[in-house]
Amino acid sequence: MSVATAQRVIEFREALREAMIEEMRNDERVFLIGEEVAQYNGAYKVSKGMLDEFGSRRVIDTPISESGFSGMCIGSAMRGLRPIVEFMSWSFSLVAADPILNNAAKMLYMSGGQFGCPIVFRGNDGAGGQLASTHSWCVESLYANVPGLKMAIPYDPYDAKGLLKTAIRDDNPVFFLESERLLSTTGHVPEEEYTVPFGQALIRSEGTDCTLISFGRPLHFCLEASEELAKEGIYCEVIDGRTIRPLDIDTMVHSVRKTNACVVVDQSWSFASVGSEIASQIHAICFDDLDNYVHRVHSDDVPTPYSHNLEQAYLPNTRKICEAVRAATYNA
Amino acid sequence: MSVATAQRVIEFREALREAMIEEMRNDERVFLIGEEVAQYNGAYKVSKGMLDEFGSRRVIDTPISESGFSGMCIGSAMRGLRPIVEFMSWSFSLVAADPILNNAAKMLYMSGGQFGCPIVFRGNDGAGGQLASTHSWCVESLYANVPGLKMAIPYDPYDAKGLLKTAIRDDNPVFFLESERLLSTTGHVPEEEYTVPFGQALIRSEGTDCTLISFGRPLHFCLEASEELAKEGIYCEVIDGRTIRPLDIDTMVHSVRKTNACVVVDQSWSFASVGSEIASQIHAICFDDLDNYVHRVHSDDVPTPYSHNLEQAYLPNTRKICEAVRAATYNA
Amino acid sequence: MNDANTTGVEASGVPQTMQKMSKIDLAPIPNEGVLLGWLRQMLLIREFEVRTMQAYQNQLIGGFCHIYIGQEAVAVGSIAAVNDDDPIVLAYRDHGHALARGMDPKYCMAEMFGRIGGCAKGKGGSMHMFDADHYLYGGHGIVSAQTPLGAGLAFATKYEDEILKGGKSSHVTLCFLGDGALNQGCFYEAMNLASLQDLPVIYVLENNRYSMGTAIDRGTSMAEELHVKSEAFGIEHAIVDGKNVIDMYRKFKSIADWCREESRPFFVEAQTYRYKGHSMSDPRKYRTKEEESREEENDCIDLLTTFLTEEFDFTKDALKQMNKQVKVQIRDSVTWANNSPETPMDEMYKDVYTDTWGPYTGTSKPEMLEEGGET
Amino acid sequence: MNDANTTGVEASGVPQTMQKMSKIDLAPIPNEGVLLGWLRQMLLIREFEVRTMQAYQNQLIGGFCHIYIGQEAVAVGSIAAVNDDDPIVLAYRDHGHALARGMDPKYCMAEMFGRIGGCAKGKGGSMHMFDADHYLYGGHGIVSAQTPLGAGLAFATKYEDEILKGGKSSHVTLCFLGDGALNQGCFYEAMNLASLQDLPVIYVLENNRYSMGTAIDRGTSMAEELHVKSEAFGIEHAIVDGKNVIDMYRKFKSIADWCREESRPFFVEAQTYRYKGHSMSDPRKYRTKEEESREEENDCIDLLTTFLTEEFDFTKDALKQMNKQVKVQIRDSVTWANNSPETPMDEMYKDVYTDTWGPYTGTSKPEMLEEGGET
Ligand SMILES: Cc1ncc(C[n+]2csc(CCOP(=O)(O)OP(=O)(O)O)c2C)c(N)n1
Ligand SMILES: Cc1ncc(C[n+]2csc(CCOP(=O)(O)OP(=O)(O)O)c2C)c(N)n1
Ligand SMILES: [Mg+2]
Ligand SMILES: [Mg+2]
Repeated sequence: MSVATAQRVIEFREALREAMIEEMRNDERVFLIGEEVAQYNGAYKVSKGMLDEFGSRRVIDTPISESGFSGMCIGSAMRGLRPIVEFMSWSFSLVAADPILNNAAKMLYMSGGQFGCPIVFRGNDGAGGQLASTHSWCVESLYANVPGLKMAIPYDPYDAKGLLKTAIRDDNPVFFLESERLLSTTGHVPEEEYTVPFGQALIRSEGTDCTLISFGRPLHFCLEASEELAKEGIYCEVIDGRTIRPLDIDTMVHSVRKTNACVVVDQSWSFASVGSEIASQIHAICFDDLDNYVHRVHSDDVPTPYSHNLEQAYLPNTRKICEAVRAATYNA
Repeated sequence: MSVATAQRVIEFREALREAMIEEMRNDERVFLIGEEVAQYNGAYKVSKGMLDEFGSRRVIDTPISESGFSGMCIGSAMRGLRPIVEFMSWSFSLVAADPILNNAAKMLYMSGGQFGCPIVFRGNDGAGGQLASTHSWCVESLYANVPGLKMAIPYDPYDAKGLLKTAIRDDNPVFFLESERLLSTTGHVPEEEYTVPFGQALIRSEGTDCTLISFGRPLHFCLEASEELAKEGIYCEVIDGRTIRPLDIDTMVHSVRKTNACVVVDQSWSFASVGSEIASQIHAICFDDLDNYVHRVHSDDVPTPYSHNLEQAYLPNTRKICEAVRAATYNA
Repeated sequence: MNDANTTGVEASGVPQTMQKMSKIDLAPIPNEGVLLGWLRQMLLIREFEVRTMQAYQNQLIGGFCHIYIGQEAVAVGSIAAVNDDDPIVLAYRDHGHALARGMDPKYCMAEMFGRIGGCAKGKGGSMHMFDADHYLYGGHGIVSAQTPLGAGLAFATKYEDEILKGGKSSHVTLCFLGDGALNQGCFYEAMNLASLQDLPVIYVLENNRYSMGTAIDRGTSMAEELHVKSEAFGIEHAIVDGKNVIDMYRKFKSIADWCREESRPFFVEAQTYRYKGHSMSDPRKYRTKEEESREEENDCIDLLTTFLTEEFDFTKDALKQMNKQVKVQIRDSVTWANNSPETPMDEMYKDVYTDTWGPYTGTSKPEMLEEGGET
Repeated sequence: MNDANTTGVEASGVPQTMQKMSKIDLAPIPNEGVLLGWLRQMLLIREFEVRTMQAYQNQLIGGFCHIYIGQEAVAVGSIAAVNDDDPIVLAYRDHGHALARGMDPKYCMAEMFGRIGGCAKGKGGSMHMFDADHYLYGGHGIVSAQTPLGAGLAFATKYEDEILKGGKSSHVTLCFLGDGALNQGCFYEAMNLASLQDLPVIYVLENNRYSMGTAIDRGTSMAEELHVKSEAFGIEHAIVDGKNVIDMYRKFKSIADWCREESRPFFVEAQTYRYKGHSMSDPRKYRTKEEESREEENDCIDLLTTFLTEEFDFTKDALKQMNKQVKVQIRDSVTWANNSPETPMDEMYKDVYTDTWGPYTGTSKPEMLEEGGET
């Protein structure tokens, strides 16, 4: 591997695209479908150029019928096709909640193991820039409650590609949540074939004083907070969970046993959330290790406001994370 | 109040019906709508006789169009009507997830306070008897994540009536979750007018050793477990949360400060659930009071199986609760 | 790169006006042997359902249970008109179709008994009959949920035939739905998709005129002219007599052939009636006894029996004989189901995922798939 | 108690075949004053949108922003045809309708600027314009979500008039939707409900032939015969020229009167075109420049100006004058919006519930409601 190759830096959206293209080249059963994915090259240009390579039978534009085309793709997956369904935004997946939760997630079980559902649902999750309440859903806490599905949230281009390849190869339904805010970020992605396995969290920065757990976009603020806190002498271990189902609680526990403090940062609303789940599990497993309770940072418990300053205050941000870490390490 | 009146015992379904009838008599803006609620008297006979009293303009049968009639009723609530929407089962509300979560819960906020949504969505929640995976949804953990809605789960006829009256009078959307398994249970319901306020948990049985928190049907097993454990010298304080949004965490905390142990029993799946939320909050507030971590009892993390023995093993039951309490009080 | 001038190039070429089948030629009436086979199937389904009701009363079956008696000709006539490997997907009133498709009744019964011998190992129950060997993609409990799935099965066969095998689309999918399912939005989305994508799927509307207690005209606008529902998407429509298995088959056969050939969807309204309640606990107050007897007098089994008697030398005795065989078969199925062990506890954690993580322990095949239909 | 013999008695009595409006009489052309008012409204909307685009480029507006230029006659002509207190509900391309309905542009602009002076106090943004004083029940961001809401508003006015006031239904609701919204299932559910319940709602399809980059025939079957979509539910249909505000009004007026009188739904296809991209970041590669110029040559404002010039003594100068006034008004709106304070932090926790629990601190009224349109 040449140095040049090793250093190849691409955008997050390109990494997603590469994953799809490679898997579609490898396996003709894989196809991409969704609103504006073909001729328009994707609302966020993730699928740019794919129509040209694969043609309109494998890169398919749909009408605005999320329930219909999700259900259609689930039917096709029951026969062994491997659809990648793009939701222009996960905010629009609510109209498809029944097929994705009742059919995709439960087909294997209900059929006694006869019909699986090798399907990937992917698209933009979470607040963009001032998209307001109906368009800013963070669906992780809503959907992670449901067994039978897997869920991945990549943070950087490397993981975006590696996790998406794993998702496409998985024989189970995978909910793949991408932040529109990350699509233009860049990072190292080797040209060589690789995948990133599900269920393995990644320590993005080591530390001794507080375990800081997050997924996807808020990791950016965690890393920022971690640098700021280091100046105060508080060293955070920042863990990127990478997949929510399965959840790599072991890596998290291992870290908490070392730091004795923990903060979970989860962009979704707090109530009955991924954050509350992780906090509850950490409390259970690390009951004797914790010097303080697990602190949580979420979006505020209100519908997403439009106005810029309210939206910024609403979301998890560096300030809130720093405060939570200071509080969580206060007794230590 | 005569003794006879004070002792009046009626079925849970009658209590629900009384609440609706009384509120419909009081306020002409209130109407009942749903599949089979009128001519058929309700799939579970909750609305029996109501068509006769109120006529087909206020007790309205709908086609099987949950998304359509939910949205329609939300529109009517924006103008100040006060619909009671019966979902034959909350399992069928998934097809209406968008209107109930994006419109009902957020209309007030998005409109800057101009249009509220005084609407009650009610119906059977949770496993019935062997209804299998698509028909056994416990939606509390799925939907409680969303701000803007309220959520109530009655356990006995008294609360069924009192909470439903409060729900109908509330100016906000209320998700009202009834267990089909409780509909035929009976209990004391006074003939006199009363309501049960939201946000006030009820201590259903006092105890000193462990706080046992639940909602709705699993309370039955909690009370059973509590009796069994008393024989072993473990005295549980059984708390009926009654409403999930708002959640009366104070009453729970107060009890945990006394018992120093806590078990949460939540019929929904464990991951990112109401149970994990309560556990996380109790850990945070009672960090120094707890002798052990908060234990949780849920349905197993699998789609609901059909077969009787699997279904019984899948649901929270007395055995599982006893084990959890023993574990939670082990160190004490 | 696609540029401004390619607008519309990728469109599927769906005509903006309706693509019509010139005329529905009636397929020839099959020979006596085939007709006798159908009679046997209808008797089998009816007997199966009678025993299902008994077992339900005896609490051997739980949950919701929807009886197909009265509608047998619809499943038998339509399924006979397609190939054995054409996919089928159903609503929750699904026992009849499963048997018509060839599922051994013992697996169907054992499923309802919640036993490991059931077609879904006791995990699905009455509303969710699946059979991979027979290309049966399930009963589905959520009203109309199967209609997009049906489009998807047709999408898949077409994709398999055309893209993976590089040949011509050669299958047609049957997707059954009730009249109540006409009111769910996803059905309209599915029809639009099927039309745009030229999917060979036949939506078989089993119009038994009631969804639970709701007479069709109370829940469905244009109830007497249902062709408008499919015309809204440029999809062809036909009405068939769902009581008359021969009529069902003859029309259905040429419709199925057309769909297969043209790779286009179709909407067939089979007019029928369910004799029993919606599910086991329905007092049927929403219709009159007179209506019920009128409908029962025009019974699909009687109709075929009469035809066989008149056209061939089918005797009362032969019918008796057949009925007896069927009764034995179903009785044996009940016994077999009853002897099948309860679904063991470790099955709880199987089939959640195809692989293993967390508490799950992998999957195991349903008995019927392993045995391939042997007793 | 309802018994077996009452079957169907409670049905709404909806005809099983379509209830037809005998013929659409054209309402008379209003006088010059009214026409001048429309011209002013259309100019106002266009100027507003031009300044909206500028403000967006200058990052004073965030989020998605959908420009209405080209379609002005649809909002102006249809809204003019109903009463001021007839409810209106919209999709997300909603600035034009809000202004046509009478919202002061400053509140609309301030909303997009995310200021406390916005019609929703800066909480809703471009896609969510609400105005209780003007019976405007919101722009809605989820495609087609407004269509059941529209049925609900009509349900409510009918219920208010008939049940609460014991009188005759006297309102009609306008529910606007785009051609892309035709493909969402909930629209079909809404039409079925509106037909069954005899709801006086007009679904105004703004057929601008594209949903984002998708030409209508690529996403919607029967794109050239959209009447079939409403016929599927026994709902009457009309096509109007959405470029011609006078035509819009004249047909719309008699349709609205019929709906109000008969308490029935209607489906009106207004044929129009959006000149700009779908939202602010759309390069419009999916259509040709030729198509765009052809459409822009047939402009709604030009059409009305020509008519006024030919029929009345409307001069170039008068137009200039009007344009000037409009520009001043919009400039003032922008200034006003810019001077309106950012939405204060405590508003974050208001309007979540009407009452107070948890962290919420109640609600406050939008400025525009308190001031009632004064500057
Ligand atoms: C989305 C949804 N809503 C409601 C139900 C409850 N339900 C089950 S069957 C049924 C009636 C369906 O009638 P139809 O489609 O005519 O089928 P049939 O029972 O006549 O075979 C209803 C309302 C459901 N299963 N799913
Ligand atoms: C359910 C849903 N899916 C997708 C989107 C994204 N989206 C917003 S507008 C739009 C196109 C709608 O086109 P049309 O209805 O024709 O309205 P127009 O933009 O032409 O006014 C799409 C796909 C959405 N908002 N909601
Ligand atoms: Mg039916
Ligand atoms: Mg459009």
